[in-house]
Amino acid sequence: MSKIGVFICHCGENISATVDVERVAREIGGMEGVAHAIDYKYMCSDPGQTFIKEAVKKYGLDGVVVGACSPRMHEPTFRRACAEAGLNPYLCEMANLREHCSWVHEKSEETTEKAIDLVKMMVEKVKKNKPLDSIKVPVTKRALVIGGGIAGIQASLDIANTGHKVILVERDPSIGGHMSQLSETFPTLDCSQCILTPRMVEVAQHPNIKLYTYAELESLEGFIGNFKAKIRLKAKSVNYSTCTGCGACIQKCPVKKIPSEFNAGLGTRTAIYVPFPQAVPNKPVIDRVNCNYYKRGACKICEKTCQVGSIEWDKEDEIITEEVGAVVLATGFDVKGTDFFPEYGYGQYKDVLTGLQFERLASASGPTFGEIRRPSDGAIPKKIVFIACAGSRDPAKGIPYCSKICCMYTAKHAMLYQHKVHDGESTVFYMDIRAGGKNYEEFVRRAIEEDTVNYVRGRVARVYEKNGKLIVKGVDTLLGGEQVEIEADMVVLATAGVANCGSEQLAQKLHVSYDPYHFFAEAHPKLKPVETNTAGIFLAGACQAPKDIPETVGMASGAAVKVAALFSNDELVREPVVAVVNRLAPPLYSTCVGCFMCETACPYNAIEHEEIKGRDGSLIRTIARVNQGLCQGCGTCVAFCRSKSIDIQGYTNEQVYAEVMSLLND
Amino acid sequence: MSSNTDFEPKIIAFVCNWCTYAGADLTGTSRLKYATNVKIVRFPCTGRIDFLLLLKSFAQGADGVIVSGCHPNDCHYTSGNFHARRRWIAFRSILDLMGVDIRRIQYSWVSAAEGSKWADLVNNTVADIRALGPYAEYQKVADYLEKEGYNEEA
Amino acid sequence: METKYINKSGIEQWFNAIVSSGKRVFAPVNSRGQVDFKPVKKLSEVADEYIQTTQSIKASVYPKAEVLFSYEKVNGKVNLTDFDPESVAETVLWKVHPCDAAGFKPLSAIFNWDTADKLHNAHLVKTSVISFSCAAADESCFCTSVNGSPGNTAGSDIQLTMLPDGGAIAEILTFKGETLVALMPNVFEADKGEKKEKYLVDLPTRFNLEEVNAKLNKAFNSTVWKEQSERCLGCGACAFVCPTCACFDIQEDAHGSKGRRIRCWDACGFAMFTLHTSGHNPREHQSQRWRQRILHKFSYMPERLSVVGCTGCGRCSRACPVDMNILEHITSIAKQ
Amino acid sequence: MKIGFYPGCSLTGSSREYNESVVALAKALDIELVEIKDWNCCGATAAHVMNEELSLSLPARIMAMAEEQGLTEVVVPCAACYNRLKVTQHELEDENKRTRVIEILKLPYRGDLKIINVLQMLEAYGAENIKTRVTRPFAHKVACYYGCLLVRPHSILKFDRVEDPQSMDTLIKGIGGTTLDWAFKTECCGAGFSVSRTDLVAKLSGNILKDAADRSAEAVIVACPLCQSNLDMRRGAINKTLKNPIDIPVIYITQAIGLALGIGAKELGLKRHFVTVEL
Amino acid sequence: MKKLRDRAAELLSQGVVSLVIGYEEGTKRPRPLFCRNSEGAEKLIFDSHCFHNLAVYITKKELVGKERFAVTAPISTLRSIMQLYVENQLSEEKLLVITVDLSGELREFTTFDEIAAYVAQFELKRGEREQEILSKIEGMTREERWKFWMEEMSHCFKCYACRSACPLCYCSKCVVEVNRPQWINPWPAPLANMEWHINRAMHMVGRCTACGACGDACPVGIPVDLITRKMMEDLAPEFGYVPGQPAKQGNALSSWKLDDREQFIR
Repeated sequence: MSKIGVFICHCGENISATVDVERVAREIGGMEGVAHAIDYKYMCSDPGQTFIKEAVKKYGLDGVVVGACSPRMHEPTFRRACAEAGLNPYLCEMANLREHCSWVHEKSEETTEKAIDLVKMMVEKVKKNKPLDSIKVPVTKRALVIGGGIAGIQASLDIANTGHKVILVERDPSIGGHMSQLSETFPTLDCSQCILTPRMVEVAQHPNIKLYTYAELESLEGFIGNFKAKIRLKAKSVNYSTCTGCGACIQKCPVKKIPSEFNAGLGTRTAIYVPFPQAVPNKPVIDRVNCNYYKRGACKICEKTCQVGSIEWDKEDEIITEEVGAVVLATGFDVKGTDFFPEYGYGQYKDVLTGLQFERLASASGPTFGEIRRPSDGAIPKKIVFIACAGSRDPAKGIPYCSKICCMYTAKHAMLYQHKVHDGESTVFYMDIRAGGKNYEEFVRRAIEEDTVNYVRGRVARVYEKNGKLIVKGVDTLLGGEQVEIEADMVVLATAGVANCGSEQLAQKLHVSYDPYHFFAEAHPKLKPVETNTAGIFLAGACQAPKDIPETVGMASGAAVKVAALFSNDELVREPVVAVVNRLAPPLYSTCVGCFMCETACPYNAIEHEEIKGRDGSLIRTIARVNQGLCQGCGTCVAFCRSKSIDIQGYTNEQVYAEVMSLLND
Repeated sequence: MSSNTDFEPKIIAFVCNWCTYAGADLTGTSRLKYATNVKIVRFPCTGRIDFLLLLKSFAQGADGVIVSGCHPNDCHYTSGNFHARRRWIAFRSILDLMGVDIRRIQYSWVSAAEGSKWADLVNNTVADIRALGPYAEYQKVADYLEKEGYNEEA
Repeated sequence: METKYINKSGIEQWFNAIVSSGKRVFAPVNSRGQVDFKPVKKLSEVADEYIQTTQSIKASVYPKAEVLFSYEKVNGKVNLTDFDPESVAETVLWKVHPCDAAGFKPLSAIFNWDTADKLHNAHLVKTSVISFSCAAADESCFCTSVNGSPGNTAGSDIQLTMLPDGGAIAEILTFKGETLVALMPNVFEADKGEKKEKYLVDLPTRFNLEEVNAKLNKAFNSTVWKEQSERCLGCGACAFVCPTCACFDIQEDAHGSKGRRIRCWDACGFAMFTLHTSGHNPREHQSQRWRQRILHKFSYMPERLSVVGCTGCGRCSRACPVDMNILEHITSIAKQ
Repeated sequence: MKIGFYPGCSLTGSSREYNESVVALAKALDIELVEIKDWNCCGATAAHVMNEELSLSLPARIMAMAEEQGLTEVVVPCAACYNRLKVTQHELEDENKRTRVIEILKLPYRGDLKIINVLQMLEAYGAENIKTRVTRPFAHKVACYYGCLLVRPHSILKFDRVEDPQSMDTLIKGIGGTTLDWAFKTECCGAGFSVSRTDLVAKLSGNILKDAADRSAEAVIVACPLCQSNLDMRRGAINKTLKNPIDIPVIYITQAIGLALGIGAKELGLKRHFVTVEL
Repeated sequence: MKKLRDRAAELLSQGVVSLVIGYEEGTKRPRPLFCRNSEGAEKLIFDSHCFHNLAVYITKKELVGKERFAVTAPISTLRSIMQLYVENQLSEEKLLVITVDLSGELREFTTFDEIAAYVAQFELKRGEREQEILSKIEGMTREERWKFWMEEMSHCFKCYACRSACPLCYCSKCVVEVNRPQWINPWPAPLANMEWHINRAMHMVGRCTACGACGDACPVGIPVDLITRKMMEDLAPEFGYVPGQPAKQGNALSSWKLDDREQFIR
């Protein structure tokens, strides 16, 4: 006979106002197997918990039911209290009398009766509960950082500096990300590369960081503390161990007209290339799509040029496996191209640029060496129009959110333009100016007041080309909705920041959730901004939502601390809510017949094959076994198993069956 | 069928912990009201919900059943709800073939943010089942042993 | 024991009188492509032209699941409700084959071998059997080999032997039989002296029971069991259609604080039948379970209960999905 | 090739030349136009701002008639009519609205009629024939003007690129013409304000014509009677708003192609224009 | 027939296999035969009346032993063999599958891929009986279906011949024998019988090959095979599976598509 203790909480008046808590305690007290039932004002308070602890000892309880708020709220509290009293914490369950009863029903007989039913249900469940032990899993103290932009660089350095190993994977041939493309940064106007490149070099030289550039994550298996990452090292076609990075091959490469990704399409590069002069590693890769040899089977000029024979034509993609304990996602963002905007010419006007392209024009390392010149004819634009919110905050375009950084960089662009073209005239069309941040508002004011940038509050309806000019037709909503038409030489669109291409697929590989715009979803918008719903995977930077550099760096350091905290333990303690395949005495061994359909249903690859062998070592049967480390406790296999050979601890067949029956048996 | 106005249907809800249970918590926190007829049984995931439990519920006197979990793509375990959805498609098809009244099983997706959807779901399901009346056809045979033999005349 | 004659219309009038007496009447009915005992109200419902019903009268007399007692716990006190023999309805079985009626003896022997089985006996007491002697048989029938015959009256209260004129020779065998006759005594005329044997099917003996018995006494470790049972699927079809199989299981049907204990049919051919909690199964293989079935019927029962556990009805052979023909198997043992 | 034909009011009134050229061109291209019997006004630009039920019932009746007459595809040359029919079809996907309209019409309405404009008809059934039958290549530099109703709302019409449509340009290139990349392809001409606010129309249409003229177009090509009449009939008022008067003609795409196929100017209704056509 | 007997005798005498599971003449129709020597092989037959699904025996370890064995298999048996294979119940090394093709030639399969390719030529069609009963059921209202099946279920005495005859019911402990909790009442009663058959159909989703063995085995004539058959017909196209051509990765219930039907989900 069970000895269950039942504790009904008034929750101040939150429960007792609509539920007759005393009656609940009284009726439950008369139930089979209930040894003790009381009600109290605040069960979660210290005295409340003391009641439970004392009752456990006094009555020798073998199960506890607390009828109070949602278990999602206080289950850990009461389980801890039970554990302190020497009762296995998993013999404690909660009946949700507040969120699921008192708060959603009026005071009535039915409400009290429902409360009784809910408690009864948990009493019947607890009767079937078994003591469980937490699962301890070892932690691999090595982190995987995906993405080598400023977020990934910062996270890698911070983790590496705590003494843990980091594997940094970057898709492009060099780390640096978008920050390396920027000219100067707001609100200080210091040179982006000047502050970034030392960090890049530090990454390359850090003894704790293993850098894989031109590499992508192929798959991630496992669970917090014990991930197995398969990484595809794309064939660089250049042997980095012998290449000196002299650059001779690049100069000789005959394919020179490939639009440069680094210059956002404004400049060109060769087929064997280093994306930019300060690249880390500063060694070239061959772009096989554009290379003459790979396209047509002949050329090999680079090979002839190379003094050290580093060109590897037959090199294939290589897949390596790294074991890691935590993952930081820092894959950044992308910006919409001008072709996304039919009203601004579907990208057909060469002098309509994105903000990122303007960054390259303004950058000393850019295609015009920092001079603002029109891509169409190289002329210096005398009239320039900046259009903020190009795509952002526009539900019709499917991007209802604010891209956050555009107000600031548009002000910076206008400022840089005014600094470089003294007789130039710049106009910014904007919806609102969002300049929240240290020294941000002051920066915008400076652009308006000191650099005489003309800010027009209104949207631009059309941009079209006429007589070599770009006619910008907009409206000034501050001056009574008057139409404004500007004959500009250049138009810069602050296009929306969007999720990086492939982020959805990456999220699926990692089992992390993502929002409707394919940005990775944080576990909690306020309290867990750097965690994902998948334990052990953290977020840094703009892959979660568009954000500026200081915010990105802050988030990256945050993620790094989370990783470091995880790595401060040798073992992780996990809830024992995992599936188990039954084991019986010979000759049955288990009721599992080894059809392994559970294996195909398991989202975590947690089902393993276990060979049952006789004393002579001969194979008797192969049956399923659940890897408790990998199992996340969803129970899909349980519902799937035809012979009911798998069960899930904490939600066993017996437990849920007892719950359902208790609700229906009069 | 007896007058349905005083008929209080017994309804069991099988919900997942991460979305619908949390959504029902939100209904509570938002103080939205709904009928007392529905009682929630918590599961880790809709993928865990055994079809036999639905059958047993009817056999034990439930007039209706709600099964609810995370919206597609929202599953805490990434695909439990997709497995569940398939299972429900198959289960409905078989029940319908056997002549079981599938209108009495209401499937739904209720996310952790849809507190009001949960209240609506409960109220609508209670109204629907009330309109259908008690599931006497099923409950009648639930108690039968061979003695009351179905093949014998009443 | 009295022999009478009853003519065609007399049979119908008597039948109607039995029905209107309020007793439940079960008779073979042809439905769903099968002939089986069912409650009937009219003679026209009764099937003609068949050799054997799928199930034996066991299915009509003894429930497949029956409540031994039920209980309810109220305020810490348990209220028990025992089986009530009076709850069993008076039943008349019409057109029972002699091989079916003969099954009552072995069944009673099993159920009453140490203590009297209240439930079994209650059903038996409330049941009256009107058997019809057999004018036809098929290749599965072998009653004559197991101490029976197409005109065997064992277990019957009345036996009718149908005559070409549509009337019948009526042998009134027991007091219960007389009670039935008394429902409409005037249709029973004096015996016309017709010899019943003339109208019985001629069914030669297929094996010698003594011989089989002697062989079986030494056959426990024979390889024959394995050879014969290889194709056996281990289902319970043979046991459930058999008029003498008596295996049962006790089950608890508990719901919260109330419940009932139920006795339900089981079959020794099931793998789980003898499975111990420990995992050990004394009859682990199908061959052992097959051996048990044969030895129980043809060796253990004659030895311990002095009755053969088989009436030769041949139902198991007909019901078996894989043609486990009992006659064939017994004959082959006899020939060994 | 047989196809249903809904001319609408404009084509029988102010834009008879459009009707004439459509009919002449269809004949030349072996397309048989089957006019919907007993058709009615589509409600044009006025009805839908006044009365929703009326604005849906009028086009629905036209389509119901066509369905009844066994037509599966109907060409609607007037851009306003085309727009109204397509929008109605879309609106009536709503069960309640459909039930209500059927109740009003007392006619069955399925809603599966395929509604196409002239450009779509020429693309689908004329493109090959045009290519082989050009006798007088249309060697002119022209501005293709689509206006609003032909391409908007894109979500319903799903016709061409919304801000930079191309279908008319392709057709013109097919008969040897050169088309301008210009800015006013889909700007509003002022539409129905032609009567009530001629000043507004003059300004809006003036902007359009000016850009075409500035880019030295020899003609403006249209596929909408409303656009045509505003740009052509209101030329006087337009020219008053401009420094330099513009005299480039405004012709229908059907007329342009007709010319290229060697159909006579009279047959194409080219004599009916206010601005003389000399192409 | 002669070829089959000779080949079986050859396989047995040469020790290629230790057992040939086939058919012999039975009381009224052919029945399963287990030949362990060349004399036994003389009894082998193989024709269109051989309908038992012998795949049911090949998962019984006590029967087939540890040596290699052969089984003669009509199409329905071949389909079951394929399903058993993806459920990890068979190994290619142990099993030799023999069939007689349409031209009367003997065919032997040593790999499952060969079987799949062979089976692919045959379409699964409703027979006359199936068509008759199913079209009757398809024409019923929901209430009528319930009544129809309840009547049928009232005849079921839970002999589990359906389970025993099914090659895919190879669990060592069936769910009906699980008693913690007792999911399905073990006694035969209309609802407990109904629960068993619904459960059986659910367990067959994505697996049933519509061989009809269960229905054929039922001693009381319940068309239990039509429950699983109709289930299979309704769901196979939707879930994209073909009986006898099982997917190697997961069956219909252990896999899913993003756009699976969900109109019924509120």
